[in-house]
Amino acid sequence: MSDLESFRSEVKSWIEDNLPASLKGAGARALTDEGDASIWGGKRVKWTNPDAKLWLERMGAKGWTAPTWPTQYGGGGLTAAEARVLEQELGRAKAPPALASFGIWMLGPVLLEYANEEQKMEHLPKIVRGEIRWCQGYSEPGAGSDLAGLRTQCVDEGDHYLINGSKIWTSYANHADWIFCLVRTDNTKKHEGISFILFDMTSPGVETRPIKLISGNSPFCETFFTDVKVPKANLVGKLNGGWDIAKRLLQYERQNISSGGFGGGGGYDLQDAAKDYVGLENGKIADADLRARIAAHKMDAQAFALTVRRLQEEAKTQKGPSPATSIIKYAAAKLNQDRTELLVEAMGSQGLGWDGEGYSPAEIMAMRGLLRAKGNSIEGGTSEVNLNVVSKRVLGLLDHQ
Amino acid sequence: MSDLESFRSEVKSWIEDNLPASLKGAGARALTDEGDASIWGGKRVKWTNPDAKLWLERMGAKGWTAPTWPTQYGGGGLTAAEARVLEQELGRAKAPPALASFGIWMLGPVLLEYANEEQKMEHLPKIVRGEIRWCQGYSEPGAGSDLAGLRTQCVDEGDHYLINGSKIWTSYANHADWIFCLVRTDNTKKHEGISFILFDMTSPGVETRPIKLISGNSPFCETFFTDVKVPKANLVGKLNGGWDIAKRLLQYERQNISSGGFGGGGGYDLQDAAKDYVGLENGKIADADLRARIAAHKMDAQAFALTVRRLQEEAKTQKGPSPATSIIKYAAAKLNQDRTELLVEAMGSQGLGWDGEGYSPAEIMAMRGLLRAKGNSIEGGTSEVNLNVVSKRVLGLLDHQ
Amino acid sequence: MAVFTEEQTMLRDAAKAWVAEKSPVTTFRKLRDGGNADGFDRAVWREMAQMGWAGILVPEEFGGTELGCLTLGIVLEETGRTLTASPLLSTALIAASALVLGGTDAQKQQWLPGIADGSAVAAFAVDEGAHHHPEKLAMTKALTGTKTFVAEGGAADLVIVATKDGLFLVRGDAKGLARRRLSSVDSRGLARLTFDRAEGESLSASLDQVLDRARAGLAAEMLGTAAQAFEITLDYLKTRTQFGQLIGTFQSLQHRAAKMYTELELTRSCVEAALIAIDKGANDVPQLVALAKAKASETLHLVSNEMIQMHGGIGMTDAHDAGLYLKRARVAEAMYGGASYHRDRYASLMGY
Amino acid sequence: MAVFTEEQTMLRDAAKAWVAEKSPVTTFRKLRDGGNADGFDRAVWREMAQMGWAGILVPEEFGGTELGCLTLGIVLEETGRTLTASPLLSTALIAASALVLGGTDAQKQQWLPGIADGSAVAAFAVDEGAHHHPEKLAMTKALTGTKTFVAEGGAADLVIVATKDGLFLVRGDAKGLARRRLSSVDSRGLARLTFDRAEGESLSASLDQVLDRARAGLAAEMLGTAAQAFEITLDYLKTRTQFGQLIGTFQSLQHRAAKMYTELELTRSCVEAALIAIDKGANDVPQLVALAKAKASETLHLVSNEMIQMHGGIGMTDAHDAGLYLKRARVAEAMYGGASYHRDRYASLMGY
Repeated sequence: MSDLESFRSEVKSWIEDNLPASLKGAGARALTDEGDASIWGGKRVKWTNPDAKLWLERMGAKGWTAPTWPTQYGGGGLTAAEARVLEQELGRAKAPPALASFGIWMLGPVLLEYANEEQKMEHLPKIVRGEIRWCQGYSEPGAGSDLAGLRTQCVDEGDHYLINGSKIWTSYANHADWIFCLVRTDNTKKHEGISFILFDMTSPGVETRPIKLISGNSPFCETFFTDVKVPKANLVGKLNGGWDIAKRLLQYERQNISSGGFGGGGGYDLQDAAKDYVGLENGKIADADLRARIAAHKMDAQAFALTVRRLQEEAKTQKGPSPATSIIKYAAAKLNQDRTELLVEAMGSQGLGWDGEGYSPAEIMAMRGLLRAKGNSIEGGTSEVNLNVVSKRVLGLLDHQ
Repeated sequence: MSDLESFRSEVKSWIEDNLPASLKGAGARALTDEGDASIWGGKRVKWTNPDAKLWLERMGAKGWTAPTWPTQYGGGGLTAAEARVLEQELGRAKAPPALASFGIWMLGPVLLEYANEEQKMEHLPKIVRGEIRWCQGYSEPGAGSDLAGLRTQCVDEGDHYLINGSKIWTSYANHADWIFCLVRTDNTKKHEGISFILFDMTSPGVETRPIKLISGNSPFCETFFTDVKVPKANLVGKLNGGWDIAKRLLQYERQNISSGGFGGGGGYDLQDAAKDYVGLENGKIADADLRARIAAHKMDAQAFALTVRRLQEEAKTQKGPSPATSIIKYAAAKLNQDRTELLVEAMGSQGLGWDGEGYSPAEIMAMRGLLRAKGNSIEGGTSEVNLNVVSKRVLGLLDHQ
Repeated sequence: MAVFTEEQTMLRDAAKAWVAEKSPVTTFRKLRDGGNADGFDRAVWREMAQMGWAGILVPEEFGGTELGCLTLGIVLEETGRTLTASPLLSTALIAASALVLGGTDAQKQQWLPGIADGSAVAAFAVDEGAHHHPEKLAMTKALTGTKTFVAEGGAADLVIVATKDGLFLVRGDAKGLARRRLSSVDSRGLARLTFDRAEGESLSASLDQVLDRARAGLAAEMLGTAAQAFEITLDYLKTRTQFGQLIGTFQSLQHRAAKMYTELELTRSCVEAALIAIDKGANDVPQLVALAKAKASETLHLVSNEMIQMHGGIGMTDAHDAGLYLKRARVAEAMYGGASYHRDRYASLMGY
Repeated sequence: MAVFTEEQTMLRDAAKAWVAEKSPVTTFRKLRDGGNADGFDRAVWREMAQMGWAGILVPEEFGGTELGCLTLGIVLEETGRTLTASPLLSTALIAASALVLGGTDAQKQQWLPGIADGSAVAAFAVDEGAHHHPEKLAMTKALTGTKTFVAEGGAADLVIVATKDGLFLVRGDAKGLARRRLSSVDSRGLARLTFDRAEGESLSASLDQVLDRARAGLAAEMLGTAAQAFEITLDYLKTRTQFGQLIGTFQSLQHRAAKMYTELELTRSCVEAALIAIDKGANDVPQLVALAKAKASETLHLVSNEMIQMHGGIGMTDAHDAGLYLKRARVAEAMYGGASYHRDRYASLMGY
């Protein structure tokens, strides 16, 4: 038996022994805005299911919430091949994810690359175990696509930094324990005046205000900093060297979005919805025009899935995410928007409900999903910025002079 | 009886008396590349049909080839309302056009606006009577969309100008008698260094070379000028004041394209082709996907026709073409491309012929039409330039800094 | 726009002024947030009636001005711009048309004066399932069954009901009629009506004729909604700065804006042509209406999506108006048949 | 691209080098202008066979290498880049597949060595009308009727004929077979074949299986054609100046280029997945092939149109290569079913 196969049987029996019975076959619940919040962990987590807590503790102790991170930082220390085996076996057991975490998806990889040893030892193990929930302080009211236009001031006060300013679109800032944040440490330069810093969201002077979206949910906040004191040891990388870290982290963000794609809109499959609401004629969806557009969309979706898989296989020989992930982010957003629009169209007037009587939960979810999906081509870099990145970094076209 | 109605009966009986019998009901033959060349008139015209010659002579003598031009320049001197009556009655009689002419469509209107009295007296009457065939010397190999980047030199030699350079995309330059031409008279400025000049294509130093297009036709030429002597009286408007005339003329060109739309691809109607080649099932085109796209195209075409008519009605109170003609040029090009693509798709493999046995003339025309139509979004201002014009001149958006 | 008469121009200017003063989008937002059960404000509707708009199709003898559908379309376009929630379409256009085209003298006498003065609100009940299929209705003159997606169905004093046996007029308080309000995404007054041998009177107007007027009127409203969404977005392109530039200077956004403008111009031509054809009683009304409703649906779809995208994050917030336009767009697109339905209808009308 | 074996990488590099040296687009242009009746050059085809490409699907015992469809797809992509006119698809892929999948030992012995060494050219005759409808063939085992749109049909030494009674093998010089060359827009060797009780032998391979291989192979060739058309265009964007700027600095062109790149990447995934599935004998071959052919058709359509538009006037001239790519694109899009056909097929395969 190869090492990998022996690892596989080890994993199998570990899952068998450690996955709480109540979670067996629970499947990968969608990590949507509507999902169970406890999956995000953190200090303020309210466990709705004690078995979910147990599952996180056990996975965290093995380091398998971050399978490829080094063991000295609490990670699983697995090779890419072993991590894939782990993923396969968790999938086979239909185990629910133990943890959803911006710490694992975004912050951890850049800490591994840019942080000093003390910072890694301090933060990475807690991320792995889901003890600290992180949020991302990037966008500001005047700095969206032009992220480097940010203005949040971080002033050196000798023994600490003092931070003043505000962020917007901070995901779940009202539930987060810590923030990784871009701040301005030099007002005379643009990109070279930005630093990357970590701090505690319970620090005096931090306030959050949830933003209500058109979909009715509030996954994002406005976040205000007034004279927030931050220890100087919390700066990651070089002073004024934060932009490189920021870009790197954005790549991980896009890669993360890409590999999962966008969800939302409920679990109703488009072709099933069309069959149920429009009906079949001679085995074909009765509205031929809609049928052709559903087929075109489904084909695009399959082409997208094949591409994600192909890029992942090709990336194995490379290090880190490639600029091609920008096309994936762009395509994923468009696909999800197309899908949710078609789902609502297939449902006809039943897809146009907001709430209350007369509409099923799946119908309400479809419309909410459509509305939420409009943000997919804005958050984490707009589609326009993605296309700019592709045309410049991948295709080598130059800036307009 | 109103004046207009008495004019109408006058027109009716004139047509009855003067339209040669062989041309009655001949209809508005399409003025395509493939059309009868004699319709363009000029010194070198070879009349294939003596009645067509007669028809031009009679229409020209009345000035009705240019109905609204003043009578002192040979025009018809009609009001807009009278001109419309004339058009209606010619249409009712299915009279063929007497003359196709860049002189009437493009040059004449700007001569009326910018030329001096001698120039008007010299050129306009000959245009009306179809005695001189004109071509347009605008684009150059390095100056297409950026027309103002043109380099053809026009140097003041005291008693005459000397012209050196070359033009491209000169429509039918190899058949034209005279050219209206943009030349550079000041190398230190861009737009303000351009002049508008007229000269005889038989002048020593003028050479033309037809350009073969992908459709197999050669409606355009490369045109070369080597030490061409031009009388100084041939300059229209001010020295270095040609750019305003050029822009004005381009508006007339786009308006002309717009009102007629683009043709080509033969007279096979799309829905008839689909019925013939794809067939009907329960009264619907059997390929439901193609049917939906044909319907969408036909609807766009009707929307376009309604818009052309609406803008014409609205324009009656205005003077000259409005910037909105740019959307018309853009939309007309796209429509013709969509139409010819759908026509070829409807014909299936029979639409993929180049020539020879196995394909009908209509099938060959469909493919040639598709190929030719690709130029519609390039000639007379690219679609990109049209969209730039709309966004800046109509929508008020600014240039990128 | 079409060349208007002086009267039409004055009416448009009056509508513009009224809408700006009395019914900006903030008014609709308040209505939504206040949870108004009718989906519109009866006091506002009476004010609109006082402007003369409710009686634009009503003959003078019944208190109206009989100015025609193009004129009413001009007002619908203006109210559509600010998402004004009112029974203008359902009552002043649809019900008035049904009565004028097919009502007995007694029916006209009973209902038209109330329509013209704003005291009577009407609804039009057509769809029986999730999709618009007026050619496959199940309900008969027995007036038993369910109608859904009925605009102003909860508040209506009279309901024009489409059945396979023709149109019927049913009082809002008729025996055998039960109504349930729906909370739709556009926060307008939609309802589901259940009929159980309801009392009703036959109307001799044809369903197709009334339906085509409904579609053309809705298309006019949608044209206004799309035009305003575009103008708001264009303003944003001229004021929002990123990368040290007004975002409206970015060529890709410029070209997308120019394409939207083109679509809006094309749509305007179709909507006005349909309304003019209705007023003239032309033969090609069905074809022009299919064109107008399909084009209006496609254009509003495009513009409402671009409005969000070009506004970026701020457009995703409930506090911004973009979401309100998007939500109204999707409902209006589907009502009386979406673009897909009308493409199919157009092709069938043209014989292929 | 997919993660290739070392052998596949070497083959791709060899194909790239050969194509650059021996078969640039100028070679195709010369062939076209020379009026070659076959639509390809037999000497060139023998050279390609000497490179081992004609035998990629042929078992070693018959002179081939049996490397599989993905490998052959790699070569087709490279030859597709420069519009290389050859019977590689019709012979090395389609006919070899038909024989390997359904030939008797005698048939294999008779034809496969000749296919592998380039001495035998084959054609695949399917369509009977203007549109691709292999599910509605009229021709029976009596081998009487007409086949059109047959690539290499004029020059073929053997013809694989699709009938409602299965596949047949007919010699090019068989009694009862008449051939007429067609002058198609892509200047390739298309022909119309008329059968009058022609002599032929049955082949036991299934039409669907052979057809799916033909489609996947053609999709690979189209991917190469589209990729090259895109690269030529991208180069032009980087060198052509207007308004004192490289035109590739204009954002609207940048975004369109980025979208084309995205479509090319998506198409590559589909084409490779289809070829890999064929080599594995996977269950989802029909679905993946429909996807690959539809995507390749759509992407090549888009890129060939953008190639002309982004080149401006020069791209409209016969002297430029853009027209050659456009013309080949339209023929390849339609062959073995266009995007519309394969969308319908995909939906049917998925049960809706």
